[in-house]
Amino acid sequence: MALSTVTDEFIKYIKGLQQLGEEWALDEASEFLVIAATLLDLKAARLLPAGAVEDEEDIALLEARDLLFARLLQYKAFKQVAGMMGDTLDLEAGRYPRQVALEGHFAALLPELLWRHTPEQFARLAESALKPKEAAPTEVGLAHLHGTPVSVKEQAEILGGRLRAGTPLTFRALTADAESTLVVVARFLALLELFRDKAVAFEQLLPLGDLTVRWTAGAEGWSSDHLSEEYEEQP
Amino acid sequence: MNQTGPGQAAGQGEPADVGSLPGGARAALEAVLMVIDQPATAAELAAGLNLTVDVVEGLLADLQQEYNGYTGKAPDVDSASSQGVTATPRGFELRNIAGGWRIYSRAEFADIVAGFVLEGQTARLTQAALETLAVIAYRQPVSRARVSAIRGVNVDSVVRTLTQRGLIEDSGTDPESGAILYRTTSYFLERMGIGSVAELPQLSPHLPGLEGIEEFYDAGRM
Amino acid sequence: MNQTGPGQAAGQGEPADVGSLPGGARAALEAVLMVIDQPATAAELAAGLNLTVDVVEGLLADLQQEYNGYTGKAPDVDSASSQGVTATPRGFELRNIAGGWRIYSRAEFADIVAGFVLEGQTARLTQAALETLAVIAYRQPVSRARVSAIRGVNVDSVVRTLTQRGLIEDSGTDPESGAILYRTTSYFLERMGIGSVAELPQLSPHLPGLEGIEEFYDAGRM
Repeated sequence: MALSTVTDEFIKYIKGLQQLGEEWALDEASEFLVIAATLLDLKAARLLPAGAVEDEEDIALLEARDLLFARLLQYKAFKQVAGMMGDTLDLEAGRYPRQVALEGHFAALLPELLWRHTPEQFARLAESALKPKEAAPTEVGLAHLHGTPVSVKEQAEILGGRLRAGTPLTFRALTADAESTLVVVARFLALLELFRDKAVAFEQLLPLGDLTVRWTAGAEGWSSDHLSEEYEEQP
Repeated sequence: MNQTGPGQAAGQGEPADVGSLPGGARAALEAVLMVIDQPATAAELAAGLNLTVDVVEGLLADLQQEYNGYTGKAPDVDSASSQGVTATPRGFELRNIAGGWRIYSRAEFADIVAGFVLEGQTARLTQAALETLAVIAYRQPVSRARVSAIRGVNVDSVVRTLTQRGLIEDSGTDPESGAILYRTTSYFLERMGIGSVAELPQLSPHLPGLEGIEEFYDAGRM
Repeated sequence: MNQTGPGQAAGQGEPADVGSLPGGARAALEAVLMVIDQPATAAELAAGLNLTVDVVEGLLADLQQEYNGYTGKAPDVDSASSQGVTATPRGFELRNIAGGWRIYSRAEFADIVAGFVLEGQTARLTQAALETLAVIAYRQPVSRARVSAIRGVNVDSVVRTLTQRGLIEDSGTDPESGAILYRTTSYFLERMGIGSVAELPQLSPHLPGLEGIEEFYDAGRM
């Protein structure tokens, strides 16, 4: 996009605000400067030979930042029009439409109603109308692409069962039977929870070496009921 | 505009001073008469406008005459000077029926109005109307908001059609929310060929009753 | 439907000649405006009155001005001579909203009228609902997932409420994702007092090309 177009429009907009005596014009202006600087930064980075930019990662970062700003700006714009719409709706709510019942002599002229429903048909109609509606899908379901949901709590119970015996086990051994990465992740999270509850201790002799897990809570000292609720909510 | 913003709408403490508004008390009275569905008595109008009944009765008589064309004066012209000037009547008239005042379309235009009303009218209820009627029949007395919640769409115009068709009627207001409650009429029973709503076929017991519906739907209400 | 006279629909032979009645076509139009319960287009009114759309549009504009007090003339006074005389406005106004004409009480009298009109009082929308409505209004037709992405929160229950309130509606499904798309309704236009979504205020001018952002979005979607 041409930056000058945006800038020109923006300066016009800011001038308009200042004429109206809007105090937040300065806020808007500084915010715009930040965004413009970011965009310029990115543009410059793309134009210059590779030497000027450290590496691809920098560009990716800049793009991520740009995207974030763009999103914030868009959200802000919608917030702003939402406020205007709210004011309009309030103002319009003060105008009441004339929507009175049809005068009796006109209502009497309406053609006789055709009615073909038996009470049974009518009841079926009521059943379908009263049945709670399933929430309509927002997207094509992706459920079939995933395995069944994995519960951290469940995995914690499995780990507890294996470790309670007393023998320390490595993380590798504890996840050897995991049927998917999701299960590995869940077991890892479960271990963190267990660690927090002081039910297990970790030992790692070398960086990136095997992680050994030892049960420290005693045979009956821990139950999965302690597990934090946050894992039970589906996102 | 005037001091009290229209956005503040209903339920504000101070009664507005109708005299200070553009068009004054006469225009305020017109505003009310134009949108009320049920005829209102002079006393009711006076209370709402914060005027005496005498003043309101005077204004009502003035407006009635003006709509009938007995005076062609603009509302702000001194009334004494132009009283009696005859102009053409308006297309509407202010009528006092059984003590209540309401604006109606002028009787002379009944043929034209009837034609307009009948244009596009069908003898059949739409699916939306049928479903709304079914919900009201099985969950009466019920408010429009509740029916909207069950059907998932706004049912205002459909409820008006059903009322106009004589299939449902107003059965008082909900003591809590103040919303108008609707029930089916005896004409509905007649059309269904049954003696009372108790004769409607039983629905599956698994369907949510009104209480269940409240829980099911109100969670998402704002 | 233009040529068929309203009288015929009512089952009478001759279409009524609106010009021959007291008050003429203007009063006949007023009479019809008194009984409509939803906005009527100039074409619908013209068909019902057996007049051309042009004539009806002229009459509507006249009435609108007259109700607003731009001319205090009586309907039969020669229009050229008194045009522009300013009188006080009437208590009601004629507005063209969402493509249709309808009579409303004037906003200045909101406080007074509200006391008489219980129904139709709608609760104000929450901030969340307003923002969701704004996104849908400017991006329609749009899926809930897209609105969620812009607002950064789940909008399912808010969308349900907006649908129940009749402000938005289902407009089919996205051919690619199968997601339901939403758009605003004509009731929304009515509540906003505008003729079409094109009349919505512009989004902030400093918003850099929204089209670009859409692309970003699709890339960054979950």
